[in-house]
Amino acid sequence: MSHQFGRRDFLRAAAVTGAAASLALAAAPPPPVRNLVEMLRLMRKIRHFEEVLTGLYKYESFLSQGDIVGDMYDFASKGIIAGAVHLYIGQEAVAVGVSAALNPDDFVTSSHRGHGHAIAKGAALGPMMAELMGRKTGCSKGCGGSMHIFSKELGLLGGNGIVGAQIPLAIGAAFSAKYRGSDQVAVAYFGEGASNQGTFHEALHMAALWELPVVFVCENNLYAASTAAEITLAIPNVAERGAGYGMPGHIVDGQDVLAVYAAASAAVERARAGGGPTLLECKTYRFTSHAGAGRGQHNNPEELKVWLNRDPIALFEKKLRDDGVMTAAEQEGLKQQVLAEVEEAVAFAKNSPFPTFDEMPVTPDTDLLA
Amino acid sequence: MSHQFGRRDFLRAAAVTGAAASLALAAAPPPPVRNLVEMLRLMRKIRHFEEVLTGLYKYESFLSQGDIVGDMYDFASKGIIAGAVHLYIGQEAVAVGVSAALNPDDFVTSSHRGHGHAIAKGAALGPMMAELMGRKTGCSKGCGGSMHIFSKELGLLGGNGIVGAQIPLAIGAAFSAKYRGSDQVAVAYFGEGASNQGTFHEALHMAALWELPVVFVCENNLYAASTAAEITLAIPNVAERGAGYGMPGHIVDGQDVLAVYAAASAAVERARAGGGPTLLECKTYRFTSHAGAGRGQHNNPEELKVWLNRDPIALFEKKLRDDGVMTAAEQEGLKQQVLAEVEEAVAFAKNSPFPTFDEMPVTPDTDLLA
Amino acid sequence: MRELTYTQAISEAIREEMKRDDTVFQIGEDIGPVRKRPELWNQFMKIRTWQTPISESGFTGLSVGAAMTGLRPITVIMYCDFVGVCMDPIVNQAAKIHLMSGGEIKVPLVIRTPAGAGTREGGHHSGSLESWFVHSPGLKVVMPSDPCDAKGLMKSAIRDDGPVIYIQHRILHGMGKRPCPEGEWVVPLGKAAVKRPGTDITVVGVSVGVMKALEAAEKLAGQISVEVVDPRTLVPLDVDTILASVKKTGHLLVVHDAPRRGGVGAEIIRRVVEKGFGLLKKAPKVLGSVNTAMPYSPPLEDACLPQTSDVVKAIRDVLG
Amino acid sequence: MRELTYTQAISEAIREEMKRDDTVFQIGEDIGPVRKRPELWNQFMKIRTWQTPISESGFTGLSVGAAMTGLRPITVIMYCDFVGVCMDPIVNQAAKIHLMSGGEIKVPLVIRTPAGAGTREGGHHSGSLESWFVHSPGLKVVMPSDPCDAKGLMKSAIRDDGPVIYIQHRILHGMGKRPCPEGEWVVPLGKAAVKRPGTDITVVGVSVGVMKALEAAEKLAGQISVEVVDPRTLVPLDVDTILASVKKTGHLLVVHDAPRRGGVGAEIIRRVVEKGFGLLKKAPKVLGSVNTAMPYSPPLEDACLPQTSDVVKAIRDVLG
Ligand SMILES: Cc1ncc(C[n+]2csc(CCOP(=O)(O)OP(=O)(O)O)c2C)c(N)n1
Ligand SMILES: Cc1ncc(C[n+]2csc(CCOP(=O)(O)OP(=O)(O)O)c2C)c(N)n1
Ligand SMILES: [Mg+2]
Ligand SMILES: [Mg+2]
Repeated sequence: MSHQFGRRDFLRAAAVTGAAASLALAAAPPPPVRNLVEMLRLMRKIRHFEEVLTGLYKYESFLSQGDIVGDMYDFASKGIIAGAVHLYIGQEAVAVGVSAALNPDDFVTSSHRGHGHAIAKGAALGPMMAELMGRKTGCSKGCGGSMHIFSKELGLLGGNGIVGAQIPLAIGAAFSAKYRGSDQVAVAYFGEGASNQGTFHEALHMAALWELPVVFVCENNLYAASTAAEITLAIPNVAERGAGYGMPGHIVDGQDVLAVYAAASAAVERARAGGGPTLLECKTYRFTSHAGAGRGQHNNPEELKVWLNRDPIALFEKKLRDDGVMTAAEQEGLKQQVLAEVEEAVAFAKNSPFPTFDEMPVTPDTDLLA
Repeated sequence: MSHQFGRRDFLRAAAVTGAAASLALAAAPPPPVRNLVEMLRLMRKIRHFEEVLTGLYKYESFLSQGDIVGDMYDFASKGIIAGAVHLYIGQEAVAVGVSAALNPDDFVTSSHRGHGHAIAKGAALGPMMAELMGRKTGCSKGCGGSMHIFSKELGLLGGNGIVGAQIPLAIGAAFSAKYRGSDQVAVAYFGEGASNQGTFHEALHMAALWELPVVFVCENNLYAASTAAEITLAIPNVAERGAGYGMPGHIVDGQDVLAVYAAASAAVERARAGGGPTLLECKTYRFTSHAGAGRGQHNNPEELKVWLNRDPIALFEKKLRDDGVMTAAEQEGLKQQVLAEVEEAVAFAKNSPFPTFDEMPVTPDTDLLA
Repeated sequence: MRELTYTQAISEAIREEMKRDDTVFQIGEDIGPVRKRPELWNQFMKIRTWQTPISESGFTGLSVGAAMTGLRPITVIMYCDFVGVCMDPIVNQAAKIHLMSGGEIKVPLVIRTPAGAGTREGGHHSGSLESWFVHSPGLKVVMPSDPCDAKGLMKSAIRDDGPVIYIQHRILHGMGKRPCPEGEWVVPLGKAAVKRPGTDITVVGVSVGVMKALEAAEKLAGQISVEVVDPRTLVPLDVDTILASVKKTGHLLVVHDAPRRGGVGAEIIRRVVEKGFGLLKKAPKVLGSVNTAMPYSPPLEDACLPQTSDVVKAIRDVLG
Repeated sequence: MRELTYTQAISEAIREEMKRDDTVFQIGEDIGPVRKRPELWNQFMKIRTWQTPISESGFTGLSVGAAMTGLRPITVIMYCDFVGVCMDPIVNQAAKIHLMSGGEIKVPLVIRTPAGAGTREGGHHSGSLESWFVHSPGLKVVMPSDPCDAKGLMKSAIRDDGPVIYIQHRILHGMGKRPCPEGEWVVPLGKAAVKRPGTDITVVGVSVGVMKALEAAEKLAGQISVEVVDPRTLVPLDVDTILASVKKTGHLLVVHDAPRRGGVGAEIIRRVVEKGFGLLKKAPKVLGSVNTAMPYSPPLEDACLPQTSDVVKAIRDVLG
């Protein structure tokens, strides 16, 4: 019964090992060395892209003005990056591990917390940074913003501002692939909070019913905004919900990029082979606050300390050093390369013009000004 | 995997015995003789109420005019009962078995197929028949119709024209009972088709999370309109979905009123005692067509023949005779009493005036005519 | 000309477009004759029609994802009222993705939904919600009033590269056979039609409102010369044709099934008044249903819905 | 008078009503400081605030069921745009049950939702959807434009026996402290307020539109005398106060954040034209946002949303 669970159960449920995952799934061959280094590079790209943009976002909140009864999620930015920006820092292993198992033409639908999903799928930093600054050179010409990163050629079907809405979109892309007879696979990224949305239920069920080539990647970072999963999930593991749709559900260590890669490869291959969908629950953690580019206060500082010990980048770098794949010096070099790339992206964005109203990509016949 | 299921699995899944149910649940003490007779009376009330109203509904369909591509669910009635009327005939054991486990002040939310749920909870036939004829004396003053039977004093929170919408309403009534510190329990009736709606997922989950006093009664009659459950359910038993919410799910023989009663009593008592919600899947069958007061063609005539052998009324009458509770003559007498009651209800309705526009129960300040 | 019913015309358009374009398919509840589980996908693929679970937000979202990736879905919402459970994929996803993707991604999707009251189905099966969609930028809104337009507008809707809401009124399903061209017959989006010429008053009918306006015009023939204009599509709205008519008649009445309050009638009046205030000799009016949920009882439903006799009366009111 | 911010005023009203009536509670996402699982229900019960899973249609439906059975829920939808996932429990359940039950069952429910653009949050977090609700019979619609009305209207909304949609504009959250009466302070539903008297033109502002209208009026002070009318509630609409103003000024402009097409501005013009056609010296106009999804880029969002300078321009346009 639900009331028997406590925070400990949730933390224990979250403290799975990569072994569990590989146990649960046919082990995939480890990626070749080049890919291992590229995976680290992608993780660093995500991390530094977001660390740098944080400095460009001047957080302001009205929260103190109201109180718990009347407060809403109010904040703004007076920086050159505005609006609501949700950071992926701490979860990099998930997007990178999953993307390493995907083909360039596979599809991805993402959430409000989508920078990492986009970068891992290959999105260029310049246009992304430009989008966050609302520039004409942004990947959506400035019309999307942080929550709406699209790229047709990379199969990025967008972040989404509506929690759970991206899940049906992904089964639609999978439906399309199966209909067209292509071997493309679709991935839906969403949080544990989104697994309580009706769209999760409807989409997972239809995907199983029609054996669509889709992988559902639930990033359980233990929080939905400032709400702890333990008070909004009646069961400790979202993966258990797969059974209700006749779909396999697996728990994966979301801090271990190779464990994620192993689980994702098995699920993606299964989907590509016509075996139908899989639900992967990646246990992970958000190192910053929910929104406001990480500038709000964190939900639980003590808990954070524990999780910082499982920083996915530190863990992966150590493994690569232990396995003799890279030296500390090489890793520092890679970090510097990435930092330089991010600075370039910032410069590119800052030097880009803002779009004008007439440049907005609206369809002519929707009587814009009527 | 989903594709391994076939029709046989669904029929097998449907062919459970009362034993299975009592096995799954702490057996409840059988109801006293008086109640047994009252249960039979209620089953007959539902059956004859609907058999008689069918004669007052003149079915007309445009379906033949279009074709499978353009057709919609089109029909009308030229009789004194109009609109969309969905019959409960064949499923009587479910509503009666469940209601026998409820207190008068317990709550019920129902579906488009709600006559049986209302009658079993105690709704008077006259005002119900008057409602179906759109009369001023109808339980909703003619403003509701077949799909919207309400009774505040009986705790009937309405049928519903929106599949799945009644499930959250029921957890709201359960929430209210728990909040007010009353010992009321709420029941949500819905079909297997509704179990694919997002509201099912969201409502069952919150009920489990907050241990609300509610019982979810899924009437799996193997069809959603003309769509066979086997092509729209990825798993053969809806009951299996309870696990995804940390909620017990049980399969019940929906043609055996005592099996339903046993399962419902256990679930209701558990809810009343603060043990939280239960999902009951009652395997049953619709003896008539989906809508149009049973006048459309039936989905599957061969299948129907098989199920008619498990007519819940015939089964129960035989048991009552075998157990020496009633004689065939007494049962015939009861049937005649009920038929007379239904005729009275028809007469009452026919002699009732139609409501006038000015009698519509609208709130004065919503500028009706603005 | 060969005659078809309203639904036959829609079927023909869909069949012809399916032949013409492999990416066109239909998805929704209770459509298609599939009964057996084995080979589910192949059975659907054969008829290009997917019979779904009762999961509107799921399969509408699925349709959006399919439209984003190369297909042209026709998504059926069985009754207009049911969009209450799936507005998000329509207005937040389908309608906004084109702009939010910087114009990179198109969503060629048709949402087809029967609507309207008059069938005694009560509060949950009588809705006409076109004004919700008219107020949701990024959507086109189509409401054919006869088999001829039903076919031609369905073809345009399917071929359009953006999301189109195609609302078919249930009463029109039963209107009987009417002339309808065979084969290629396309009615462009954004072109109104004068369905009956007249000189004294312009009556703009929306969907079944056209039928009622024509009946009223017939009743008044000889006394009042009524011009009946059918916008056919509400987005884009061909306001010029309406203005041209008002220029001639100096009087305007809009007739629709939806509640008056906040209905498209108000929007049409805004557009006309904005550009043609000087053309109006008298106050324009909207005749819509009473601002209430639709009651089941036949006399109450009739009292709440505009009847042909109400149109006649409203025409006299406007002319004063 | 003591001053409060807009959200403080809302908080105070809710707290006072919770004290006054045991059946009042609040439910929604991410509200309330509850962190630990044990005794979940009791933690919520103590603060009369339920922090829900992300399940809008589920907890909104729950709220309707609770309202039908003796409670008075205040249901929070975090952003107005999210109602796309839960329109059904609002418009098909809460709004219609009173009629469908023959008047037997009341649904005293407040849906509280922050809305509006201007915060650079992009296409999914900028909506103002009041006209969907205005077009849904059975609902009342409240849009306070300052802390004083925010408190008084919240109290009326909570005490009302039917469903009330309470839309609070995010920009107003940041407007700073304003006078707001302490204790019992009730603003009745259906009474407009003249927020600034004038003689040349009537500007009806909706929500943040009032703020912009007042700023414009100030800019034009000395040249044009602008009367700013705040309907405060759109259903019921106090059209008489608007008509009285138009009678005086002969000119009408409506200002709102929502897209012009199918916005409440059109409805207000319909109402005024219907009863006061003769009072208008010039064509009335609506100033709303451009008919597009809201773009993120600050200069684009500013170009799509009515600014104070646009109100000034529109006032001059109407006066010609
Ligand atoms: C339909 C909807 N409801 C609520 C929100 C507000 N919201 C944005 S993010 C968020 C939390 C999401 O939690 P989760 O799914 O776990 O993703 P995470 O933020 O943890 O990555 C909420 C409630 C929304 N954007 N959409
Ligand atoms: C949201 C919604 N979608 C679709 C419908 C149309 N519809 C009415 S009944 C029905 C089938 C319901 O099947 P099930 O839940 O199994 O109940 P049953 O009719 O078998 O009792 C459908 C699709 C509806 N009323 N509401
Ligand atoms: Mg989370
Ligand atoms: Mg069924």
